[in-house]
Amino acid sequence: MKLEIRNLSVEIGELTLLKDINLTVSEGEVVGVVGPNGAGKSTLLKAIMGLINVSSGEIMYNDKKINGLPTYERVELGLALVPEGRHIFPNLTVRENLLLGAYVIRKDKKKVEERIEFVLDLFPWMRERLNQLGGNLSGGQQQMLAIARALMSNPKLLLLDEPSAGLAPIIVSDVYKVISTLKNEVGISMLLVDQNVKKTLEVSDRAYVLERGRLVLEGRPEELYKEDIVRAYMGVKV
Amino acid sequence: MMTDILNVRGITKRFGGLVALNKVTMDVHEGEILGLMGPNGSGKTTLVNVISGIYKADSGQVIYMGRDVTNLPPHKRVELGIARTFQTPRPFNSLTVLENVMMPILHFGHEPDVRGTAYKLLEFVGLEKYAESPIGKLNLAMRKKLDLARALGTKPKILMIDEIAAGLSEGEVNDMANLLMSIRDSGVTLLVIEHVIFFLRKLCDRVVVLDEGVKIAEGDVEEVIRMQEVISAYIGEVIE
Amino acid sequence: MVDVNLAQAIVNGLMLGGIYMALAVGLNVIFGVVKIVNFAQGEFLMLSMYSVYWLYALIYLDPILSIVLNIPISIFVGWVTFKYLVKDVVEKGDYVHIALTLGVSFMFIGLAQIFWKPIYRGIPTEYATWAISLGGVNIGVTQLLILLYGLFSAIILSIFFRWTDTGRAMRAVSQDVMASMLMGVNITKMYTLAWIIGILVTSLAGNFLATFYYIHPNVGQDIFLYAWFVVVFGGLGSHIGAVIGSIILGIVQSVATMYISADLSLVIVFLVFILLLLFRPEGLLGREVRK
Amino acid sequence: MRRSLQIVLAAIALSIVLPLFMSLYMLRLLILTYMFVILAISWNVIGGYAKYLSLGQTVFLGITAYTSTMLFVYLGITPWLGMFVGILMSVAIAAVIGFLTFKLRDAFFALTSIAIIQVFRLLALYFKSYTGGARGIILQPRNDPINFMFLDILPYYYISLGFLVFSILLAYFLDKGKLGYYLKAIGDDELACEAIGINTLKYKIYAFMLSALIAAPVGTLYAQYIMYVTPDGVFSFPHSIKVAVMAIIGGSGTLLGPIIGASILIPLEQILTVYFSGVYGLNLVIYGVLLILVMRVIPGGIIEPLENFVKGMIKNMDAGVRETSGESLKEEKEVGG
Repeated sequence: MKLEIRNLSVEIGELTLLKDINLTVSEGEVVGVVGPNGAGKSTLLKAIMGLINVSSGEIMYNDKKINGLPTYERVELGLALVPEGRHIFPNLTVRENLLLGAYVIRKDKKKVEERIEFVLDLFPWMRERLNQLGGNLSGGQQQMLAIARALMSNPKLLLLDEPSAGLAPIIVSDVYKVISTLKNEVGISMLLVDQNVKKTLEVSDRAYVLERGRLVLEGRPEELYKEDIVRAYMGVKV
Repeated sequence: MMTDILNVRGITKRFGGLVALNKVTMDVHEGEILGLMGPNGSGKTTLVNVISGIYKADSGQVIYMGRDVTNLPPHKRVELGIARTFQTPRPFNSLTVLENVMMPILHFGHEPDVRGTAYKLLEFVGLEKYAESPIGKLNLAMRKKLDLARALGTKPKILMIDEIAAGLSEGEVNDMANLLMSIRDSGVTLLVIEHVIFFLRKLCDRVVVLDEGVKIAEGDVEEVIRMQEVISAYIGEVIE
Repeated sequence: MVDVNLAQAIVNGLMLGGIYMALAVGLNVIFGVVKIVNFAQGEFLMLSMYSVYWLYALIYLDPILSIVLNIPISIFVGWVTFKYLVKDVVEKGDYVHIALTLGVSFMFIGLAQIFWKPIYRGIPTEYATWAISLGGVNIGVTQLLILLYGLFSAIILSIFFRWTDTGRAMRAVSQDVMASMLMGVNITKMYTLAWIIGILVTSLAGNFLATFYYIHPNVGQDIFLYAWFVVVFGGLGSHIGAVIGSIILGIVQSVATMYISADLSLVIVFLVFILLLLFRPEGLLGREVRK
Repeated sequence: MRRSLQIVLAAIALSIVLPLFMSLYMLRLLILTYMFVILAISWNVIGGYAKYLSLGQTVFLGITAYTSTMLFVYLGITPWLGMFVGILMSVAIAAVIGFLTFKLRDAFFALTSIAIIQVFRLLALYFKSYTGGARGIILQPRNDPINFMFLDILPYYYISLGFLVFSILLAYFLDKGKLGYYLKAIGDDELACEAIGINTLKYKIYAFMLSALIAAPVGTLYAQYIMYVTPDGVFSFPHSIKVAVMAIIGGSGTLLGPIIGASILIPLEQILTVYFSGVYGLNLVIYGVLLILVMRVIPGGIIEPLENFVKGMIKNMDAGVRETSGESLKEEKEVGG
């Protein structure tokens, strides 16, 4: 697995959302992107999934240009996104949500069952709630379900958009425990976008700081100075 | 002694199981620019929707100039002087720029020269050159200014401005801040929702910070943005 | 003791409800998934009844047996209309949907009038007059068949939506298009499929209806208005709602016909419909549609 | 501006003088066209500006037709007076219907509007002893101007012309006036309207009342001209749809759109019936295909390309004039804008 983004720009009308982004994710790597609201983090992930049109630049996945592909083909290739705001299907049961996550491998029933067992091992509480409607879960549970659902297709690269948004601190820790497990025990490559800088940096191998649509800093977490990040967010030195 | 133009008393608003606002209480002083800040999903826009009457609060009161307006429909509140703009501008696309601004002036009928008054408002926000243009000719910053001009057409006493800096370039943000200050100088109290912080620092006398529907801080801008709770609300947790 | 007349009226209402049900189910699939209000749905029924008629008139094929041929014909008609007429406007607003599908409806009615003339036709089947008598209450066999077809299609579709990957994907699309895309669902394919299913279910109702009902270029308009009320009444997008709605409206109409007047029965149906809409705009079992 | 006034005056003069030399057929065609133009204008108020798709617009025509005719037949009240009673009834009923149904949107509103016209049609069928049921009420032709009855067709023509001018004037003042702005704004974004203090329900009801006011007089004219009133004739769902379609094809939400739409489609329909009299249904196909085309290609209606074409023509003409007489640029701007 290798994702390489070259000189990516996204413009909508007169609005520039992303400008000349260069970014890579290698096999087994967890890459974090942090930055304040409106910096373009979600746009970046949407562009990778084909939910938004790219104005210029290239998105290379395993050395193949995927810019023009429809979203469902990108999912078939092994990309999966846990979208911001979770977007679970509220009127489908937990099990049905998971089955939809396995939509691209639906022909292989055995594989689907294997994946269900895999995510249920990851989220044991889900076992008892398989027949509940997704909309009746709590916010934290919905977030876990969204992650579990994305894992169902056995993706090679998992994109996570604001997995901690709107969750209580204790739940945020749970979410990040899952992300660590995915990193350390499953070894899945991830591109993680979050407002929670500390958590993001803790789990990332490398990180980028995005500000107003441009990548302003890049490096290993320990190389990124706290001051720079706080300044990017709050505009003040603390 | 400052008088309050608006008091929000213990507002709670739930959507299904989600508590969007949890017993929020705050006061807006007459003539100030109050910043309302907080990360995404903290309930800022919900609060504006409750104050403007688009949402009905589950509990709590909205007191405007000493009067309980909690149960008034949105258009009645506008009549009393509570106006707002939207996060994404919502112009009337089948009307020209000038006609957009004429709408509220026509409606309230407190000006004999509707066109002239509308034109003056366009001049005030710097869009007079586009008076006869269709909306399609305006870029984002201009559409936001048009929203402002239209809201000013209702002769508000308090104007709530929802994320006007989002999506604008740095130059445009400065320009917008100056415009808002001149609106305040004309005697309108402003409640400014924003998460672009340098915009708030430039503009606000005071800020209120919401996080997950709860008010976590209130006070002077420079003090508030250095508070640990606020920083951690914004960037998750404090980095050691 | 239940009055025999009342029992007969209720049974008639059930049968009438069966007709509405068969059509409402098809409408619902399209509205539920594609989110298009198809004002031309009745014309697909009309076209189907004509194809049943001509299969009977030309090769003497029984209206029920011709289902076998009507299935591929309806699928083809559905596919062509979606691809060449509807597909490009799916993303547009309701106003465009209504106007466009009204246009399709006019076009089909006009074409039917040109080709087949506005005359009332019928298929004289042997079994059209067969009836089952239960304690003085008569049940027409053909009407019973369409009621069964209505129930059958509602059940089959519920099973399809509940237990198959494609059906589940369609439900997902109706709830959250973006998330469905992220699951790897091809949205256009789902829209096409839902449209075809909606047209197919409605068209096959034509096979049953043609056994006892008149065939005429306007037949779709006449029936479909009521089917639409049923769907809105029961809650747009809800299959159970459509089943319950069609039975309620059918019985209201039939009982009112017996005890008040045939003309006023429709007025009463309308008034019930309007009252419900005013107090529960989302319909009996519908979820609130946010705009 | 001066040029368009000239055009309007010329058009009025022509429509007053020309009929004196026209065949009976042409006059009938014009009267029919005028009636549909009025109805399309009436539909446009609510369907075009406020974007509430009413599919039962002729309900107001029916109410007035029955009111004035019944007052005349049973009480001997002249239809001239009965017409005003009918208009009042229509406007009042519009207010009630509007209050009940404007909370609904889109398909719900469209369907309810169909339901309402059907209810009126069925009521007219049911109360046979007053309305004559399906056969309706038939008037005996005679020359009786005081009671709105003429043996000659020209009076009907001039009356319909009068009504047409009246409705175009109303439409003009609506388009340029306060209510027109409100309705366009409501059609664009109801929430934004509430946010600047506009009680949208109130203005939608006003608009529906105005729309009833425009359509209503046609009811009495129609009844007195055709000399009979039937439920299917006046509470007509097909006609209601036609009215909406004409306005949409012409260009909904514009002053001229409905006028253009009805002026093209009614004569077209009539010509087709003459040349293809055997081909029943052709007009429906034309309506259908046009509607599909407009929705897919020019959602704004025929008026969009037409306007551009006319503007281009005027520009060219003026350019030619300027070359010879050296007129200033300022004039061109005035004409073009």
